[in-house]
Amino acid sequence: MSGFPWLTAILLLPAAGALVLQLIPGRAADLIKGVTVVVAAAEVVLVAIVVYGVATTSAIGGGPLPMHYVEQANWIPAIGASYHLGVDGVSAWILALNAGVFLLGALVVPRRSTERLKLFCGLMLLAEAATTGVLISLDLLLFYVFWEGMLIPLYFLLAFYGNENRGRATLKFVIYTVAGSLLMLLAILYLHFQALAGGHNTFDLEVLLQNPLPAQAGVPLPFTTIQTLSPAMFAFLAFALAFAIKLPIVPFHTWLPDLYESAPAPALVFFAGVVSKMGAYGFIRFGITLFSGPVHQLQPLLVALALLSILYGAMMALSQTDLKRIVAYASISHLGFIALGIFSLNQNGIDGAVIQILNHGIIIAGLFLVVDVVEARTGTRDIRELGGLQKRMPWLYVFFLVITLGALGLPGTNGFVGEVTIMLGAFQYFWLLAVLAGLGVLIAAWYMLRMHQGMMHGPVRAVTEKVHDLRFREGLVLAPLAVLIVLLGVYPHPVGDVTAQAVPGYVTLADASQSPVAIPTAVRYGAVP
Amino acid sequence: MTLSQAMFPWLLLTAAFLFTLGALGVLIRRNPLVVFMCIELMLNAVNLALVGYSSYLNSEEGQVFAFMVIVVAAAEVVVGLGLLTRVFSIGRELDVDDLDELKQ
Amino acid sequence: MSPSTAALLAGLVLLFPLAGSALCGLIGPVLGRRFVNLAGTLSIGAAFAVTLVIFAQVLGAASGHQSTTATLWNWLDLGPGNLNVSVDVTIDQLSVLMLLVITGVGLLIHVYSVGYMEHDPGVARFFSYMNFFIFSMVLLVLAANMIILIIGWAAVALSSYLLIGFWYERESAVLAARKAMITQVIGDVALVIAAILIFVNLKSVPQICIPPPGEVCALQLQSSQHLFTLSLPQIFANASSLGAGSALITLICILLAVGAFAKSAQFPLHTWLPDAMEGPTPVSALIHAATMVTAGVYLIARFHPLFDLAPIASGMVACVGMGTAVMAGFIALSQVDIKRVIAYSTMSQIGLMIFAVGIGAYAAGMYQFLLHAFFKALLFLAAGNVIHAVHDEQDIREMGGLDSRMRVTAWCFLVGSLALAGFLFAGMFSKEDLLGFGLINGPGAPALYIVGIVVNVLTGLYAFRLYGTAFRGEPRSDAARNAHESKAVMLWPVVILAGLSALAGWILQWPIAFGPHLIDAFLNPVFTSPGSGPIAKAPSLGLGVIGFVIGVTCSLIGIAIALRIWVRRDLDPSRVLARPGLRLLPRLSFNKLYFDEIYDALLVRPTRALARGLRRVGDPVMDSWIKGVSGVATDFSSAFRTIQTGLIRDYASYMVLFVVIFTVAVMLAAGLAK
Amino acid sequence: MNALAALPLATATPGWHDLVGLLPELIVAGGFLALMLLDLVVPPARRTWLAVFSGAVLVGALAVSVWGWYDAGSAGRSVFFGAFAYDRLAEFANCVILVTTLLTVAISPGYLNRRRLHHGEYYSLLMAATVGMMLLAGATSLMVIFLAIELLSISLYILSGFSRQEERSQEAAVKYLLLGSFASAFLLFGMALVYGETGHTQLAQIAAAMSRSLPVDPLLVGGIILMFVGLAFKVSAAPFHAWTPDVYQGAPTSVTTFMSVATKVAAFIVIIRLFDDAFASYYSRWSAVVIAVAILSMVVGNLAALTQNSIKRMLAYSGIAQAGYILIGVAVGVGTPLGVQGALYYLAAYAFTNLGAFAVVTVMSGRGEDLDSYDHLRGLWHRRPYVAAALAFFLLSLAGFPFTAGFIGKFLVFAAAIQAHNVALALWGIGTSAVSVFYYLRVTLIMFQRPKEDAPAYEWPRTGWAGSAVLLVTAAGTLVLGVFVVLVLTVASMAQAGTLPGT
Repeated sequence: MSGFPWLTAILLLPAAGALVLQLIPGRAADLIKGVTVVVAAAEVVLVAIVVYGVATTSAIGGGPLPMHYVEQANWIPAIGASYHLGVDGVSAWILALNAGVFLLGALVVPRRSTERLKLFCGLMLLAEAATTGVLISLDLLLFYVFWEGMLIPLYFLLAFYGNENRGRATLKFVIYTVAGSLLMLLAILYLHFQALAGGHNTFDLEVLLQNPLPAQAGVPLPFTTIQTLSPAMFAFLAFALAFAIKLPIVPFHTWLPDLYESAPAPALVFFAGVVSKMGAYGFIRFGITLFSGPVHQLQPLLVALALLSILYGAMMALSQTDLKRIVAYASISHLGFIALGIFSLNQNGIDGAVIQILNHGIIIAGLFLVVDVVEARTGTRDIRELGGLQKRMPWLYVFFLVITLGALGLPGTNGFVGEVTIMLGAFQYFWLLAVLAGLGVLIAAWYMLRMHQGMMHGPVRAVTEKVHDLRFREGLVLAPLAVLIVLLGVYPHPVGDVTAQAVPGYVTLADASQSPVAIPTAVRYGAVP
Repeated sequence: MTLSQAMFPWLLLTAAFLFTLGALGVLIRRNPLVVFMCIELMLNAVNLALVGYSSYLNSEEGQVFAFMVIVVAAAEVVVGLGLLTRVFSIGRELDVDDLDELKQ
Repeated sequence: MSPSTAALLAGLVLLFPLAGSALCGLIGPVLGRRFVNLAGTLSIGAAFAVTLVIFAQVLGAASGHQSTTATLWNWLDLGPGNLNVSVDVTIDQLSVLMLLVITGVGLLIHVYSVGYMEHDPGVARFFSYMNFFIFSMVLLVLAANMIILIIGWAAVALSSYLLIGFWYERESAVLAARKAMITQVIGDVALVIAAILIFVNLKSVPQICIPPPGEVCALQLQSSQHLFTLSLPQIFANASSLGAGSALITLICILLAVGAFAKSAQFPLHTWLPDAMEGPTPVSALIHAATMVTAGVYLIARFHPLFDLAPIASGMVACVGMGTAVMAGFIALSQVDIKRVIAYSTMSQIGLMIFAVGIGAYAAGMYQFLLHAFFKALLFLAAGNVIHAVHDEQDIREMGGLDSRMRVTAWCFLVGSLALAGFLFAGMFSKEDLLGFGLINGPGAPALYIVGIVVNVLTGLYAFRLYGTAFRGEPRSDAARNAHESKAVMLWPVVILAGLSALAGWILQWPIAFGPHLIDAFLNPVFTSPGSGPIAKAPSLGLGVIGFVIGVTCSLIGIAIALRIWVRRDLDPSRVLARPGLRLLPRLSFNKLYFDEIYDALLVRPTRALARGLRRVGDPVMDSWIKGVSGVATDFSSAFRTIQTGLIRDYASYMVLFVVIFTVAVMLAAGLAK
Repeated sequence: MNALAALPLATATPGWHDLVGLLPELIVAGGFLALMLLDLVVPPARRTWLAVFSGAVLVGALAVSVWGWYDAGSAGRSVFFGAFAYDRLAEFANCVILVTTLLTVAISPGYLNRRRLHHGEYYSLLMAATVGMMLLAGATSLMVIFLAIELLSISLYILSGFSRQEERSQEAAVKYLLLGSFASAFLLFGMALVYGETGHTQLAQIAAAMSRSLPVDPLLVGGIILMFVGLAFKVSAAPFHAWTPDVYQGAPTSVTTFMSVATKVAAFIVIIRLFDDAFASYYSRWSAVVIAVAILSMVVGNLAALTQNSIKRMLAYSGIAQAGYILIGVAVGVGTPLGVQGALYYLAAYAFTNLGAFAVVTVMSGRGEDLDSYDHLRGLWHRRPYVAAALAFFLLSLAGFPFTAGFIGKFLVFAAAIQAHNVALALWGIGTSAVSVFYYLRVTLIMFQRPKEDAPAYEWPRTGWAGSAVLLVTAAGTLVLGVFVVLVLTVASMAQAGTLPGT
């Protein structure tokens, strides 16, 4: 952890890569893709160094959330906004996932068939820079800028590439997201001025955490004695809405299936892989830490919504016939697990959520790649027209099998690690949650097998008659995912270890106020011999 | 040449009345030239108020202001008439309601 | 055995099948059939060899030191008080016994498969899956941590899924595989919830430390504290902290039992097993008869410290086991698919094992497991020979008269049938042993024993119905007429298994056919330590003799009736069944008591309908507010466009209107303020 | 004569230091006169030289304005006996206005040539309007304000009707003329009332009189409101906006470009000077009206823009909405310096962004007429990717996405609203912003679409180096203002701190 600004480096590297791309003539497709891959790979290396550093060194700073690799500089001194970066156990692996899925996206960009390849690659690298910024910002305004700025490259990627319905779907996504995040901006401003009133002209998360919001009651509504919600509650709701839309939690999910259906595969790989995880990350880093009071008050509602996501997503996945829509709803269901873990507000739950963020990123990227390969070969995504691919594409079958198993959370795959930890956390909050989440796992097995078998098994159909197996290059992309799914299933310790370093800090912050829901002492965690 | 204190409110009311009259003319009349004259009427109502105030307050600024308004009004008329003659060139009825190609 | 030795041996026995699986799966298709056959069987052979070493080690270990737990690596450690799992393996008598069967019988079946799969193009895939199954099963029995056990549990389910759906172009196989997998996931979820319950509730049991003379206690556990562990030895050592007979431990045990039922195809999670016969026959022999389906029995036996403390759950287990035994026996009576008959017999036999472990006769249950593995593998492999011989015909109505055409197979099948029915050979010992326990143990004893007697009769009936229909009489199809004996590689395993079925019981129980046996003595330390003894009391010798005689007699009755009906054909069951009260029975039996239909109507269809309904309603409703907002916005927008008339006079009037409003309002406010 | 003697006006004559305060305006005014003469000697084919000359004049004025920023110092000074302010606010405004004019001049020759409108008086009129705007920005006397407004308005009336053969242009000019004069009358009546009730035409004295005149004088309040109405017309705030879409659509696009930005900047500067400074003591009286107008502007502008299908009209409505956002800063600006700073920042951001957006429409306009319907943008992305990307970027900025100037502008005014405990106002802003995303992005989507197979693709003209440069500068400006906030925010806060008359 020498003086080198590692985080600035990982933030700027993709952006610089995007600039370098502009110097290359548009016709040199190989070079463009090569440079993109090299930049993305270099980013992976840098992030790996950072993650290694987080895993092996102790955090600095006596604040409520100890950070690594902290960088701090003025940004807009007049209003106290600062360029404050840092990484901790929660963000480290998500950062790694981020770098990984973008590398994957860079690898799978079809070199020949992508119109304006340079633009695509450039936008992708910009999106990577923005998501990286979201993950390492410790200043609320900086975070917001990256959070919202992320939409710009994504918007262009999704609006310009993809199928004919992309325009409407993308617009829906962007407006939905913007509406949510603008309210968050108001809440950020509210926090800022509360701090300002207390003598801190700041947007800095650490300072805000050390100066918790004063407990203000709501004001009575005009002509009545009914109190409005407290300002802190309003602020939390604003944050929660932004994160819930991005995550998404049912009923704020309706943008997702349409978007996933229309988006191109390379964009989906990192969109589904990491962008939708930003909502979960936001909940952990900002939602539960800044608003421990409101989050505890709303905890029953939040877990109920998370559970609704799990079950609703699963049921919807069961009834779809379009592969991408199945995966999209499956994703909603899985993200519900992540939300459930977070809202359990205990160590197991949040640990599990972080682990699941990483694992689900890997799985969903794999699923979309498989769907893309199949669609490219057969020209259809309708599960009713597919079948018998195992005979024609044995290698695809192998990878897809592993990915499917990860998606249905089979013990021994990485999907299980997160799910079981989340279920444990949810159980510690309220036992029924774990049971109902188990129901979600069960339906997951059903719809994943329905999809997997529908594509792979049965007699060879007309559209699958003349397909050829994976090319070496495609296999090279899918193989690491499959390997990771198994590897992180049998040896999740490195992930858990890094995560568990940081999570107690978050739990402490979230627990700062008393929970109104009494948890039997038997299931609370306690001292250990 | 100070105005008597008692008369001043009436002067102001007169100005306001003329101003309202002008405004109503703009709203009601369809001939662009008449509309233009109504605007001139409004400006002159303002002039009346300015001069009245000037006298009432015993301050010359109002009178200077009124001169400015007169000059500007003249300039406006020059430009305005030029534009109007071009738009409502020969053979076309003089009606502001005809100018509705740009809408919604 | 030191932990490092244990770790090494366990690692080896895990590694060989896994390596075999990887080799067969990844490079097998390239290197060809010969390589696959070698790699696939040798890996299991190596595992069997290592298992023998382990067996020797355990036998040679000093009394009280036969159980060794070793840690392979740290799986997940989320800090004190949170999920904390390491990959632990336990080697003790119970796991060794399981290992012996898994690798031993597994080896035979692998050898047999070389012949059986001779012409199948997917042989590499087949051996890869089979090896992976052995690996999973080994992991399951070695696991000393609940999470690891669940991983093994699921891996077993996975290999079962893969092998059932091996012939993936057959729609029925695909559906059967899915059904099996989903049922297994139910069990997985139950186990996970049980694990969570244990994790959050397990406390250390306060130990009173009596220091040996001249020493002091190293660790003084004064009060009971939460342990937050899923390590099996710790769970068992502190099981009493969950509260003997409490609702909590009952719930945990019921959940564990649900997991066991899913795996062991017990009511109500039994419907997948008959369908699983879609897989190749060696698979049925290995997975759906000898090993996997008995994992439920192993699970309950392994968790006996908990079940000992939960009499209600145990009683439920016993009842379900016996109930399944009767039900499956009843259904087996009228099935016509040779493999399905054997599958139902498996279900029935495992029901008995479950009954045994439910009443606390763990060793008896494991004894039945061991012997059942021999004779059921034998039956399946022999059936496989038959199927092979009659060109993949599985309907026994199309067979007949095979005894003269496939002499060795027929003899072996006869041995298996006798062992199954419980006369002379294997089944006689183990079944009567566990039924003997049923005489004085279990809920409402000897009520379940009496049911068990009925099961004996049923077993005799269906076993010899099968034998009689398939092997005796005249051939009923050309395929059967032209059948001929299988070749050596498929014959030898059958013969060996026949030998084992015939002799194992006699050896293990020498010299008398009832009472204590070697398995009992071998496993006893496992089930008596730590602290909790077996709750099943052994029957007295006299009672044992009576029970034995009654049991064997009933089996013989069943056999005799079966022989009269299906071999000598001088008894026509249809006359009896034509009676009004009994008319329904054949239909019920043939249609498997309509379980599939009931589940379909109660669970599958409603869920599908709900999903379809949600698809139609859910998203549109949740989207409706967006539509509403955009609709309102568009309406407003149109309204604004409408008032944008393009007329100067209109624009001016808007200005005037608002000037008046603003000015008057503000001036009034100001005037009022003054 | 006694009365005359009492006036400070009569006792002194303007000196050199007064002229220095007016130097940039004088330079541009000189340019205006010179251009009228030059037009007579420059051959029609060489009219681009006029543009070059105008550019040189503007650059000179810009340089002087920058020098003036330092010369005026943080406190600024009053010149011409309080009639004109030589302060940082004025210089800030000068810079923005001059840059706007400069960029407009840069894109004009190409556009005018294509439209066959290249007449010499275009540049002189542009200069005249610029002088009016600059004067307006510095005016601290009611008379100067009025004169400046009329100077810029009359020039713009003519410019709006500059396309003499085109009916739309003529109609726009007449509408602008009649409605503009009508609004001027209200402004004037308001001025008369303010003058009458305070006895002064200079802001410093008016402010002093106002703080003495409490309790409230209803006529004075009425005057303030009427003045606000007149100025709100100029910044095209609802409900005094109705002329905006029609005029913006009808006027030649380069003129629209210019007036949509520069007029608004100048008029807002004077609104800030008047309301957040001179009339500050009557804050409680006028704030409700300003807030109402702000909200109406945001709602009407954004909602009406939703269903437009001409980019010029859409940008006009968007301009109405943007005026609403800036008015948030004005409405809370008294006692909340951040409000004024935010408004100033917003103005700078808006100048670059909106100018850029209109510049795209200008450089892409057709030969005979302005092809401004959305259909004419379809597929632009595929033919002119950089132009389309630039337009998309400007639209994103208008929508308020981060990394663009528009975001920081919105952020600052919302922040000011919250700091002033007016959360409701911020919520209105947030809600309408969310709506606005729809129509801005809709345009970008249309650009991304492929041209229909059957319809012949519209041939967009070449951008030209001047057009490219303008787009580059505006895009860079939008980006810089969106990322390196500190630069302009410091400038804005310094401008706000030294505002004359400074009550």
